[in-house]
Amino acid sequence: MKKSLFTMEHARQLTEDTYELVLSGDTSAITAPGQFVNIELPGKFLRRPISICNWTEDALMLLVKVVGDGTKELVRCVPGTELDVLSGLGNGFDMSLAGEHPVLAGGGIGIAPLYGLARRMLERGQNPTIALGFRTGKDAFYLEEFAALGCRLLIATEDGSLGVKGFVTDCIKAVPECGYVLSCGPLPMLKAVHSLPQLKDGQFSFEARMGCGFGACMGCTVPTRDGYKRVCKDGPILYKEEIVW
Amino acid sequence: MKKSLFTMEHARQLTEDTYELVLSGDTSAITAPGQFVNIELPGKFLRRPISICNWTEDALMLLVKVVGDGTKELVRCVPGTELDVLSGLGNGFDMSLAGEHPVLAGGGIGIAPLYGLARRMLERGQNPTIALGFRTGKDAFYLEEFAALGCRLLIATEDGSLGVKGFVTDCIKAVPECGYVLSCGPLPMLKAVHSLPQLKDGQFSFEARMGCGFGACMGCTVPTRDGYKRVCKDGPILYKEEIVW
Amino acid sequence: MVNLTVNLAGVELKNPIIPASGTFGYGREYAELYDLNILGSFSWKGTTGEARLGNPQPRIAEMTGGMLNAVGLQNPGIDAVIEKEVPNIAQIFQGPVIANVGGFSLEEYAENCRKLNDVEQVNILEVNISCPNVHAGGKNFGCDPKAAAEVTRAVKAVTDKPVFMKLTPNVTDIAEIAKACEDAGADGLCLINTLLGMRIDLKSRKPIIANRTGGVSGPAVFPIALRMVWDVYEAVKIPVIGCGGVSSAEDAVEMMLAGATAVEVGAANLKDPYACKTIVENLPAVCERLGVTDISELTGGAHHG
Amino acid sequence: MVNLTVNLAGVELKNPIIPASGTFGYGREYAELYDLNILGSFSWKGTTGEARLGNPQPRIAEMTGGMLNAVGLQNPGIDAVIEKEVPNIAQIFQGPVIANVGGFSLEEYAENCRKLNDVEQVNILEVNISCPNVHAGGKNFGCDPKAAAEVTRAVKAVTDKPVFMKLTPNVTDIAEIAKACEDAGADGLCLINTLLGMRIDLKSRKPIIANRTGGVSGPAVFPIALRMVWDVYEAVKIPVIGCGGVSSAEDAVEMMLAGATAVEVGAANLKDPYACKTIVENLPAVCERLGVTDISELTGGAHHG
Repeated sequence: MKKSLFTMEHARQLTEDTYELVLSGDTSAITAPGQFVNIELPGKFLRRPISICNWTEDALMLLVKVVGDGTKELVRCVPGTELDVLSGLGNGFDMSLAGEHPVLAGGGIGIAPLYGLARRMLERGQNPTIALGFRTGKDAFYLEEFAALGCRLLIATEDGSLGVKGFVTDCIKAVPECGYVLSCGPLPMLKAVHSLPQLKDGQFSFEARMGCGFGACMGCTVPTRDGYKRVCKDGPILYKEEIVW
Repeated sequence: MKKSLFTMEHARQLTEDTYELVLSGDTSAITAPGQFVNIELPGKFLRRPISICNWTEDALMLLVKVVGDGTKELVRCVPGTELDVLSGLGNGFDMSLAGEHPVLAGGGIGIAPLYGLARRMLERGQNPTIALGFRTGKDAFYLEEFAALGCRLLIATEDGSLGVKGFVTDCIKAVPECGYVLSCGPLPMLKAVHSLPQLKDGQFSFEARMGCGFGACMGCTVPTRDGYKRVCKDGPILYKEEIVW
Repeated sequence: MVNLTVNLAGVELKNPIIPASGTFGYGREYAELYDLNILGSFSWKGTTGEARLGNPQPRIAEMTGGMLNAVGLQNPGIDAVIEKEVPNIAQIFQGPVIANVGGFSLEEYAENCRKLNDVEQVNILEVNISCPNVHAGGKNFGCDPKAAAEVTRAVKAVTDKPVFMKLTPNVTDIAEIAKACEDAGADGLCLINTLLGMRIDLKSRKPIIANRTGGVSGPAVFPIALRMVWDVYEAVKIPVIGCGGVSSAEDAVEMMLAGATAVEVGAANLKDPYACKTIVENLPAVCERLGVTDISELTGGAHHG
Repeated sequence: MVNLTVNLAGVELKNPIIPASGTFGYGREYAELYDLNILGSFSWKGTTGEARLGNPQPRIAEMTGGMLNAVGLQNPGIDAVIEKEVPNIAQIFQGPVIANVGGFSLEEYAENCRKLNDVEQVNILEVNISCPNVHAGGKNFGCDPKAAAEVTRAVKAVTDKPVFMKLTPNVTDIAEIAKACEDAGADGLCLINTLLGMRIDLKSRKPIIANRTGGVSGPAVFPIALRMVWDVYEAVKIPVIGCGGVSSAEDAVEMMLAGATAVEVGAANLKDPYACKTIVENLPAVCERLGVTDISELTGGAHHG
């Protein structure tokens, strides 16, 4: 973990409530896709934990959904604004366990970490299938970016206005040969993915209301088969076998 | 009074702790020099009352002394930052009572409103003498701007490193023919100016810890010979005869 | 179309938003800014028997998320208010008015309320029992169930108007005080008043506020007020006006879900003079988003879980 | 050169800055970030007789100027702490350690303190009497002077180590509780614990925190804590550890001027993991600016006005 100042470079609106942010700063503390940053905002006491979409040596890319005042302020920050950021938080995905043909399954804003994950898997010679779920076609974002990766890309929307009508689980069923999933999204989606019969193992990224984000306050601990774990420090990635719903 | 958004155009450092800010926005509520604005800052509950140095139809100029977190944040705002401002607060100076040759006496950051006041007096055909006091030469600022007005300019510093050695009152004594003063500065200075024998009448700008800044909370009321007055609404300008020290 | 009307002990308000006493004077300053008739009601500045000049300067200090004040009940006195302010209020606000009444003895509370009983302009009496009480050794009437009940009885005996007791949060068990007021005949309650706090100037090593302590208000106290409104709602049957840190329509809804029938907005008015107007204007949209057609159904909504 | 050492009931601290219980675990997470030996002391996580899993999720809610938490004393239990954490603490911190002790009965408090009496690593016992007390019908030991005194006596009877009672602010008169603890033999006091608060989710109409209520901490409570430290300093002669919303070296100095001998820093650690380190590093400069050469002279400095 590192505490340092990042500078807002640009914010690009993707959908009605979703934005792409690029911040410049020292990303050396980030060690794996699926980790998150915790951003201090003027006027807010608790930092805002945001999953890392992608990063380079000196730039951080985030996909942010506006859910309240804090995130609204964040996406409104004008270029040049300095933000106090705790970077490299959480365990992140372990790509070495995912095999050659895993499925990356994301829903809504939960697709963010899968982008950086997919890029790094490709660099490692893995060939993931990407399954993305949205409520409607209007809520979909980052499709070109994912498509440009050249992986197999499956999309589902609840109303069928884009891709398969249904849920991301329906996309995964379409690739029955895939037994390993790395997933991020709303709890019901994670639960549905977790219960797929074809699944041998997998990694699931969880959310929680966090106090500190670095394991000190016990604010976000959840029960697992291996005892209580802190979503912020022992997670946010939990493994199939240990998860208790 | 008007509540509206102003945009930070630039901040220029004048001394170690003093800055010139230019904000763009609707200044139509400002009716007289000596009025102030009350600025909302992210993360601060109370607004920051700042005396108006000068204004045009669509721009506001402020001189700000950094005294705490709030003012530090204010002068650090990057260009383009939007600020919520209550403008045109307080009674302001009444130039019509000042005669042809008044003295404008300011100390430290208190010189700010005298600049806009002097400009408007010149427009009205009045010919003020300007007396400015600072602790040392290093603390002096806005001298070129005042000099450019073409008025008689007298300067005093406590250590004599610039202008007369002493206080602004010593400058005023140098123009015994002047019996009317418009003054803004620290309380001891106002008191010293107020007690000058040559003074027939005058207007004095007061500071106070304010709650609202528009007369509602009674947070800043002070006793005067005409009963209690609200510095924010009945002031900040009080008249020689009514002041109780 | 959302029905915003609420009922406070028989007095109907067109909406639940009420500027809190001490942040709205007698309405004059705000009437210059907007038409007060958009408000459900307003609670005028705490008024005592005699005129009071209030505390020396400074009276205000800042804090993160709020402010401290020790104005000290500066007011022109009950007679001057009835003579000079009430007629003006009649001009600027046609809705129901809440008269906040201060006092330092049972007799003063009763006398002030007796005088207001004949003022038709006044619809509800809000009795502030958070002022220093000479009788009980510096403590407040509001800190002791017996004293709170005494004031309630003394006031109820001299007025036909609904009486709301305004409670202090600086107690171990506010529900106990609330119950005592209800049992003594109070028609409703208003909570919370400010929390006791102080700040010290590092250079002078003296309290920033001349009065030493001041009342803490603003968003910082919102969750504390919300918890107390919840506890009192569980303890009494009379209506509760929720007060403390409310700054948005969402806050107002949250306060109602905790048990408030109406909501007072205090410090927010000082930060944003249009706060109450904005909250009233935003309420319908917030209700619609939550599927609420009658705002009164929100009251205590979080208790039936 | 400023002398930062302070003395807590005979225990010397190299400086007055102490991470508050519940925000610093048993030091492990922070030891990864900086050398804890810069700290005056640290107060470990509230430890009970049995291991506790704590409350269900969510345990955290936000508010302006602070946060609410209802972790629920999650801890591995006193025996596991003595066996597994104390040896690790010996590795990461060589200064005096404050052991925060929780309990649900007089017996449990006494038993926990008895076990810690033999642990040389522990220098001060900080007894948290803000936990639910089965005996007194859901109220806290800390809400009743008699109960607070009972716990103090029970603990003092089984330990030679200095005992500091940690007081709750959710009372009418905290000075009365403080005096009761002093009379019962307490060597010092620590205040304040968190203020009781709650938040409600508008959509689900349910409390955000699963436990319904949570403890309010952060800068929002600073002026309230400061006021209580002032009142307690006036009432007792034993040293007071000031706690509540301290986020900067300036806040720490202000807390000492109100009467604190040392200062605990809580929620600030969660927002900025380096908060305590930064405060310690900034203290000398702040003292020099104020012309202070011996920081202990600040304690109660605002009372001698």
